[in-house]
Amino acid sequence: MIKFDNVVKYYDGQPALNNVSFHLEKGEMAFLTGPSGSGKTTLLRLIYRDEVAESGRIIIADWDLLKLTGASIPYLRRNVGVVFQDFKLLPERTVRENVELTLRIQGVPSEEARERVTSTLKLVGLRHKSDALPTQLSGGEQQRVVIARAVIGNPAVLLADEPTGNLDPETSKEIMDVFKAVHAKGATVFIATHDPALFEHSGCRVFRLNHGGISS
Amino acid sequence: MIKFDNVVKYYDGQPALNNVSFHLEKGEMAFLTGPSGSGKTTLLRLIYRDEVAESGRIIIADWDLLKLTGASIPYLRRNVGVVFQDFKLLPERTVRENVELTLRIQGVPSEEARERVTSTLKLVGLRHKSDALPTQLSGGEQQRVVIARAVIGNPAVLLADEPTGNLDPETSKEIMDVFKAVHAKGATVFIATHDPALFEHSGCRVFRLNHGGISS
Amino acid sequence: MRILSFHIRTALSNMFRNIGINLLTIFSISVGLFLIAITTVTVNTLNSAVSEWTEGFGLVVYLMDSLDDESIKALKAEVENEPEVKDARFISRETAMSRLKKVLGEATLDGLDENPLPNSLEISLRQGNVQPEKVREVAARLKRLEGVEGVQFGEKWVGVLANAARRFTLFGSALGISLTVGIIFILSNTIKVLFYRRSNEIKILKLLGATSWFIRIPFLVEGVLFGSAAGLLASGASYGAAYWLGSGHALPPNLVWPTHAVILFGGALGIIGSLLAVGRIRL
Amino acid sequence: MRILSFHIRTALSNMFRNIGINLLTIFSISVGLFLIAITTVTVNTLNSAVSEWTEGFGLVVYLMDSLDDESIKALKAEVENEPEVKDARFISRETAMSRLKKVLGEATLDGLDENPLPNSLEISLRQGNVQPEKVREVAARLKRLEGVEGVQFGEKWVGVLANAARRFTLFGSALGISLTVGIIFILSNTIKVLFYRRSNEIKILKLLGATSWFIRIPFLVEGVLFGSAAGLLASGASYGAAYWLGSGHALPPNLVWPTHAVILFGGALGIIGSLLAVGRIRL
Ligand SMILES: Nc1ncnc2c1ncn2[C@@H]1O[C@H](COP(=O)(O)OP(=O)(O)OP(=O)(O)O)[C@@H](O)[C@H]1O
Ligand SMILES: Nc1ncnc2c1ncn2[C@@H]1O[C@H](COP(=O)(O)OP(=O)(O)OP(=O)(O)O)[C@@H](O)[C@H]1O
Ligand SMILES: [Mg+2]
Ligand SMILES: [Mg+2]
Repeated sequence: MIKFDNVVKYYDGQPALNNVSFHLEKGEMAFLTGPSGSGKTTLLRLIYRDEVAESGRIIIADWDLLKLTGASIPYLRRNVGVVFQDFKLLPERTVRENVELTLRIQGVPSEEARERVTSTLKLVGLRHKSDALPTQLSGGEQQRVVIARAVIGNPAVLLADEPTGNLDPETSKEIMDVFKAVHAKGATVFIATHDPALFEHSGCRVFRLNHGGISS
Repeated sequence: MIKFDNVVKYYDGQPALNNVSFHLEKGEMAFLTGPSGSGKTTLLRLIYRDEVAESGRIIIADWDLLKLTGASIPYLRRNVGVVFQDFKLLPERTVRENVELTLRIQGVPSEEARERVTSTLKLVGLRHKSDALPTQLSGGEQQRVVIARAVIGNPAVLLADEPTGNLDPETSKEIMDVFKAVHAKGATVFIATHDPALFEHSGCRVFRLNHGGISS
Repeated sequence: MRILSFHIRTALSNMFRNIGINLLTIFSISVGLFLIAITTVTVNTLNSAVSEWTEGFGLVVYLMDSLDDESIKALKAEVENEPEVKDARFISRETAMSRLKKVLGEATLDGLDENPLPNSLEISLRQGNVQPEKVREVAARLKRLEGVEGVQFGEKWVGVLANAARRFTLFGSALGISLTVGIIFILSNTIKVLFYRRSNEIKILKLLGATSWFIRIPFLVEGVLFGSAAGLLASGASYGAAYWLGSGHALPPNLVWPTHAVILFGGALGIIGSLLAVGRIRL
Repeated sequence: MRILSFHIRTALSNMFRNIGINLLTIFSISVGLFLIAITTVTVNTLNSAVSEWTEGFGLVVYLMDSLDDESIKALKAEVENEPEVKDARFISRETAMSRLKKVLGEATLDGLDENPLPNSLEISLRQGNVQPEKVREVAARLKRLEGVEGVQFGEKWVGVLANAARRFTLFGSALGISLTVGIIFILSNTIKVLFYRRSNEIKILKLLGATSWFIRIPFLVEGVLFGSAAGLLASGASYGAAYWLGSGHALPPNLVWPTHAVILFGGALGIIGSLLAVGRIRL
């Protein structure tokens, strides 16, 4: 489902990722860890084509990202749900509208969208904040809105970048349960995190990045 | 140094803080914890007068915040360094310029500012990123820029809101050492966090927020 | 259909989010459109006056006030006897005045309570006799006839007027073109500013899988709304101004159309402006 | 001093960050300032023409072309003998033409190769004799004198012209005021947009302890820069246009000053615009 072959990515002449190769099966759940600045976010951005690799091969589902035309990027991205490390919420839209956006872009009719938003917000424990603006939310609440927006489209691939950085241990556990449910429905789930508590005893594969290199 | 007396803060008719009272001594270091949405950020925002309490009394150093005129707010804020949970970096300015801003606002001459920025960036391990823009940094690197900007002005009070949410355990330890150094120089330090590892065995007081109420 | 209504709603909500600023922009644009409309009307007026005069005046023979109808008739016949003259048309002083009023506007001549214009004969020359020298020769001959107060080389005055009209038309066109370019700039800036204001939002929409046109359409809708709203304002203002300058007389249709066309013109500039704005921004 | 240079640098870097859009804004504003300048020049020209004519023409006696210098002298004496007449001034046909040229512009009359104007006497009446009925009475008497071709009630034509000039002045002032208001709007919008674009940054600066003026000063500097840059452009353009319309003749100084004053005017509008923009935004 996600296949990297000798992928190299440079920033300003410095390698952020150096000859990275790995393979996630369809329906697998795995973790990505490593110190600050080791390239976790960069690796995820390559998957949803927010960055382009200098060399190597990246295959996501049926897409060969190095041969992807600009016009098909939107369709790749509709299959990849992302929990961004820096949230990327629209500040002038309510929680409901933010989460609904994923569906609007995919052309889901408004009545159906409405219902799905309500149940997804319930899932992350934010139904009572539907009409709040992101600026009226606590850090952890914003993070949960991002999670809701990422999972609502039932993406084939779910990427999460430090999804519990602003959550207390208890809420973190609830969110991990959400991810497990998405995984149980057949999605490939890939989670970047600093928190060993998330992947210890999970039985999932853990990839470690260090100075641009990967090991598992 | 920081004194709350029966402080009440409402958002949209709901109490975010309910009768909160506590007292931090000058030069004390303490932690604030509690689940997501319990009011930690709100409490810190009251201290630097980004929000105003509905009732109660807040004293910061010599300032009685309920009697503070608009014109003296800037001078209060110059004495309170803040590590914001959502960073609040200027996206179009370099790392150096972002950190320097604190000093420019206080009217520090440019040569002196330049030197202090260099040494502070070294302290948080980001000297090699001086000329990068925030968008070119990893999440953890951005967080360290915010920390540098908060401590560079030698504030009498240092507030940190989830300062290690994007940092790996090792870098977290280094940052805690920076806070301890600031504390050793006489500053009052108050850190809001979800991570019990930060305050366990620290010997500092820990305040717990829950549903708007405080306990220690 | 549903998608389009989604875009229109987005466009409207963007416009209303900063209603104050946007109204001011619309107002600025409408000032420009208004100037274009009244310049067009003025140029039209002047040119139709010139073409009317150019037709009318071949050569004008002014008659002494003392002539009675009989003598006028005789004189007319005499004039028409000249070989170069095709025909002569009697223009009474009243007709001349009402013509002048039509050209200059009733109100301009309100100060006059006596008609200072003389009776005259308007003379058309036969083809091949309109060269300056020939005309001068004929004029000299006509001047010598009994009862003629003077002869005017109409085409000379027409030349002066036509010269002025040409200059004004040139100037008006230059003004119109600069204003049009300026308006397109303002519109495309306005849209670009809206675009930049939302650039953060747009980046996020792209990451969620939005296509370029999903993002662009609201801006095109906005451009058209801006342009035609300004056009509507300008139309009202220029109609009002024309009416006022015409001292309350309704304008003839050939002068009215610019005041209506300016609405469509505004809308068209809106499309051009927003296409320029969103086309040039790489998505 | 150091702080001010910091602000000016901030202002300049803000302007250059979007140099394209900002140049277009400056261009739009300069179009408005240009129109204000040429309207002022035109209104000035027209009004000085009217005031000159109003002085000159009390009552004009047109003389027959056949009169020789002797008879003209005699006629002048005779006219000055009338009790209501203060004095009579001889205006040769050449003087009359050169006056007309001065008022209408040399080029407008280029088409004429013969001077159609008659010799005349300009008559000033004694105070207390300028009421319409009195003037008519005097005119009737003068008309009966030998050698007089006609008498013109100068003030009637002056009235027509003055009427037109008054209308044009009114219209020009209305135009000038709308344009000024429009320019202030555009400037204050531009500054407001810069302000909104940076509103995120500004909120952060406030949290770091910046005072209101630390934040406002760069915007005031920008307003002045925008306004005077546009003024400079407009000044050049309007000087050029005036020169071109005057067919290459240098303009008299009383018509030139608006083309210079427009630079200061632009700067002043810039200050007003940015004060409006930053003053109204709550910090
Ligand atoms: N757009 C960019 N331009 C230049 N350098 C960049 C850019 N994005 C990231 N980098 C650099 O690449 C390196 C890897 O960044 P990345 O964001 O992938 O780290 P990360 O593993 O996600 O770290 P963190 O845990 O702190 O979020 C960092 O040193 C960062 O400064
Ligand atoms: N500006 C605001 N308007 C309305 N409600 C707000 C606003 N800011 C915060 N709240 C609400 O107040 C409550 C407390 O928020 P606060 O940000 O203080 O929580 P927190 O303890 O910092 O949580 P976290 O650990 O998730 O950051 C939350 O329910 C939040 O939704
Ligand atoms: Mg990262
Ligand atoms: Mg918080």
